[in-house]
Amino acid sequence: MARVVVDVMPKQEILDPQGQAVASALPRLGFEGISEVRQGKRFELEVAADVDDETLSRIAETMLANPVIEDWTVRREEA
Amino acid sequence: MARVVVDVMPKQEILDPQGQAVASALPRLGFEGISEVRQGKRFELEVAADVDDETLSRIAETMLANPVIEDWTVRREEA
Amino acid sequence: MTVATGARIGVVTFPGTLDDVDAQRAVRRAGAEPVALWHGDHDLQGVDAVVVPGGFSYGDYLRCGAIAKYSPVMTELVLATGRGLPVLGICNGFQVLCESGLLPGALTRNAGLHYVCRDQWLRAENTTSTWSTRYEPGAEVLIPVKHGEGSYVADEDTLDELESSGRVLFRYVGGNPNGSRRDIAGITDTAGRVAGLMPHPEHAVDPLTGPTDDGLGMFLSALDALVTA
Amino acid sequence: MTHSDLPETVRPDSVEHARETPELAQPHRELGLAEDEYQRIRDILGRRPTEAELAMYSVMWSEHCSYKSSKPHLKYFGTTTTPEMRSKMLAGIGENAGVVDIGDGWAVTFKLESHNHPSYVEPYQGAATGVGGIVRDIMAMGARPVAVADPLRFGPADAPDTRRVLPGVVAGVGGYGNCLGLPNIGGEVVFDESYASNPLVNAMCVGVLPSQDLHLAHASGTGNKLVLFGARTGLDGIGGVSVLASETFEGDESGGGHKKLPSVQVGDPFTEKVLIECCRELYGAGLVLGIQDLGGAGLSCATSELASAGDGGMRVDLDEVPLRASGMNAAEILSSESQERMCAVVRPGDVEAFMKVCAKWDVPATVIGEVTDGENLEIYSGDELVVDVPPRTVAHEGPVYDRPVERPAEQDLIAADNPNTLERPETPEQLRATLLRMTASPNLASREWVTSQYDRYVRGNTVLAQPSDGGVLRVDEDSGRGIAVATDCNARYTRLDPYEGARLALAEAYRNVAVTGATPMAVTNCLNFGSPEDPGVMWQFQQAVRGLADGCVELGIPVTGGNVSFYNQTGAKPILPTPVVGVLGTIDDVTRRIPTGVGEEAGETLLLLGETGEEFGGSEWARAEHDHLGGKPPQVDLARERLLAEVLRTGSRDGMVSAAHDLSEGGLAQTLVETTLIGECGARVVLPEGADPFVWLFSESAGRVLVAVPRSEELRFTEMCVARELPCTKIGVVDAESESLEIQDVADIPLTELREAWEGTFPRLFD
Ligand SMILES: Nc1ncnc2c1ncn2[C@@H]1O[C@H](COP(=O)(O)OP(=O)(O)O)[C@@H](O)[C@H]1O
Ligand SMILES: [Mg+2]
Repeated sequence: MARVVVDVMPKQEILDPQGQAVASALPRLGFEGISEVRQGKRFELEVAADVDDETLSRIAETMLANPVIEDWTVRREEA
Repeated sequence: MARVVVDVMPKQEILDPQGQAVASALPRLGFEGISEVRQGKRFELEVAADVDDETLSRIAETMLANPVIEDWTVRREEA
Repeated sequence: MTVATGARIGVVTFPGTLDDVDAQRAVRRAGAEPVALWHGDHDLQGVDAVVVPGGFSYGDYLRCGAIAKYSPVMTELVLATGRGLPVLGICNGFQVLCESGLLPGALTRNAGLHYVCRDQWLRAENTTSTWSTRYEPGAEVLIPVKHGEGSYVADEDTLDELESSGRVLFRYVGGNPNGSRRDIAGITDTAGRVAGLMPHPEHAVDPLTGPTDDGLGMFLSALDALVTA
Repeated sequence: MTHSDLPETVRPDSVEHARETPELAQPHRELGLAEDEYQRIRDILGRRPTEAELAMYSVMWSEHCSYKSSKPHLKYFGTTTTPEMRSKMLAGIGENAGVVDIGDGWAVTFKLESHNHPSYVEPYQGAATGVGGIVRDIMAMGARPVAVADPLRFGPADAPDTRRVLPGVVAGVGGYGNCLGLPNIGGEVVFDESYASNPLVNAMCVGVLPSQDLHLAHASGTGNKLVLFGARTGLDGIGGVSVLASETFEGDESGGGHKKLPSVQVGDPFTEKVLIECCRELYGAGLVLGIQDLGGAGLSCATSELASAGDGGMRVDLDEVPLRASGMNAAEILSSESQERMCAVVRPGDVEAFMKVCAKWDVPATVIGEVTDGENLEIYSGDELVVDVPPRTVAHEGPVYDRPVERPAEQDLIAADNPNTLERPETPEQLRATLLRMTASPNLASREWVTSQYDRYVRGNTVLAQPSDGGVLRVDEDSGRGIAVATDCNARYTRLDPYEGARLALAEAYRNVAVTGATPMAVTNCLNFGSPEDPGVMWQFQQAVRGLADGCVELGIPVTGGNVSFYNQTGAKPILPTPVVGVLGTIDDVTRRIPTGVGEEAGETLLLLGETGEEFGGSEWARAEHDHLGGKPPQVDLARERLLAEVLRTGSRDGMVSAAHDLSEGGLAQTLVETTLIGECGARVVLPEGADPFVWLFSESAGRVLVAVPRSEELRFTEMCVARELPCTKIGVVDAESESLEIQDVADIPLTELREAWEGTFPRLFD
């Protein structure tokens, strides 16, 4: 068993209204110094030992992320 | 300037319908060996050098996560 | 009121599909026979055209339409579009068609971050596609929108290409409800047979239950195409 | 201590073990059971309860599940319902939801429920699971849910916490209801200081079924199987039961009366949507003998209620329950409030077919027990018998309290604080400014910001929804038969006089159904009050129940069900007494429904039906302009409301009325603003000779409706009113050419200015 983390973030050129909403709310709440916020998704998968990296990246690419609008990274975490 | 990442995940005992939906779709697509999926959020913040850890953790707790149902972690990334 | 034309139009149901009953009603009202298509079947039952209706397929928890694209019925649908089958994706159906690669681009969270249900003015931009011949060029129609993730995005080249080849089907007028690029409400594929749009023409087929009957034209257009084909 | 710290091999506290250790100390107080209640359980069982039994009794005997403080009062609904009122009722108080026969073989079921406290703790999930819960109640009647409505109440609109709670609640109601494919066809949004830490999130669901398909929750027939289906059971919402394992104490909405830590549940609307379709198919195939939803108190409630309402015993095997978390103990499994689950009683020969339907919809389903010829509910965990109880003692024979009732002395002071001494606007300029300020005040401003987050179109049968007084749905596409619903309550009136206030709430909901052209026929309610341990609150409750019940007798329509939510208070300060009333009506032909906005027909006359008096007690004017609450609420004449409904019905049937909108908070001024803005059409109003414009524009006298009548029908309509002795005053004309609301000698306000005032408020506050 391994823990795999897939991070999916909106591409830089894609508008991210959720991140923007957070960024513009921060100063109102008295938090200064945050110039940009982007919001994406984090997936944590419990994966059998025999699942290889290639399979994981196919899962990320075809299912967890939409390559038209999102970038992703896959990494195995230490147990 | 520093890049700060805040990961927000549903608490273990809380139902995670999103992760569940992914987990049950994977075998249908022919991906075997994934026993659990949890879906959370990932925030990337651009932060001025003088923003301290305590402030960041207050931001995470009050704005980015809902402590009633979510856990979170804050970490600074290397530039 | 309904004129039987003999045409059969399939309406797909995924788990979580909501507007399938409405799409079936619209098909019937336009004079065709609605045929229910189940997501789990590798079978289009020989229909002449297909509507992929709105809703929240599989809860839309991952990304709208992301899981539905893998259904057996979608495999068949993708193959059939290659043979020229007309397909209309409405709302969640539009999202499914984009996720499946039948239409370019993607639909993202509304700019206002809220789900929006309202009666929306649209301008008919393309009136030659299978689904839009009944509209006058530039005609303005009133049709409901109801979605949380309807902001159409694509890269600039794709947007330019859509514009220059006349593949923008409808555009929002009198206010853009979701921040969609270039006010795009719906598009078609290059052949004009596969169309997707966020507004709900099936909820504008009878002024009793919708704001107008302006949406009926889409179904009638397809019938015209089928009957003359 | 978290759950995972529990050793997995702990031997469950069995019945046998309980017999062997009669004096073992048990945390009954922490679970909210009083000393005498605990003793009563020991007497019933002839021994100490097991952990699992204690968990069951404590949740089922909580105020929320047992109605122990309200029961003696709620009986009044039953004793006042006449056989004639009952004649259309297929199921009433005591079932999951009331059911009425609307004709042509159709029955309609509807119910209101509260999810107040959870929505304060976690607005989105609290509201979402509130919708989920009421929808399952309706499914448990064998019906297809067809619509929801959401009466909501919050603290002051500009309070920071309201900015947290309201957007979350609205998103939660929408997030869940939209995903289920249920049109939202009504509700309320009300602001008042008293709801500041006690928002009220009430939700209504309406369902439709062929009358012969009615399913009541009972388990009978020895050998029949008990099937649990839907989501798996997890540790969410375990309420007070965690006290059994640790000192950590988490509570539910109204447990023992003291505020406890939250136990938040997350809703999965997709699973519920699939469950709806799955149930429809199961009912259609005749595979269900009895059914119960799992709501508050989870399996404890479902198994004991099913068994209690049946004629035998029941045996349940907890090892069969599909779990989401490992190592849950018996008490936790029994008390889990995991959402999106149902429990059905199925003939053994039908189990296979039942499972097949569930598989088609990907709904997990498991046989967890069966009906026995014994008398007790027996629950096993492994080989150990952990529950062995007479089910009625859990579900239906809980404690009942006759709480002290006392009219607070301050009621007289409030009544004496007459609003007629407040300073009034006099000049036309003052009247104009008052009208615009009131239009923009949070309690009167447009709710579009809220309602646009709700799908009102899905399923294609919505004939009227926001911003109409009542929602109207088509039930039968061939005949055009339909229903109308509305929910209402002005809690300021109820504060001034709970008896009259409840009748006013009933009158308003009744009138809001009637203005659509429908015939009101049945009532549900959600009674939101402070602590029942406060004699003054109990007095409010008793008076409100009596007012509502007596009012129903006068109107000739029955109360078919409802819900009580107590302990809505902060410290010693209760919320305004808030008995929300829902009324259901029928309409033979939905194409005859009366819209709200004027201007449908060219040249309409505006007629005001009813009488206007000088009534400002509890009015919106007194609040918005003077922050005043005192005096008497408006008088209510229910015979007049009946007459009004008859006139409207005739007007709709004979095509004499082209628009109608009732008068409520804000009075005639507000009704004129709304009807012109909704119709996008101006009007010219001339108040009767000698009328005091302030009183005519802002008084809140009950029993009034503004109708627009095509000029060609004016004579016929007014003659009908005269013949029936319904006061009818011509107050103006609709003017398609005009783009303003002109009130002669008072003000001429462009619609654009009115619209800015009316529509600007919510976006300004909540975006
Ligand atoms: N929370 C809500 N959900 C859905 N509809 C709502 C809600 N609040 C208000 N509405 C709708 O907005 C309209 C105006 O509400 P309101 O002024 O309270 O009506 P009324 O005074 O006739 O009861 C009505 O159609 C009502 O059903
Ligand atoms: Mg009203």
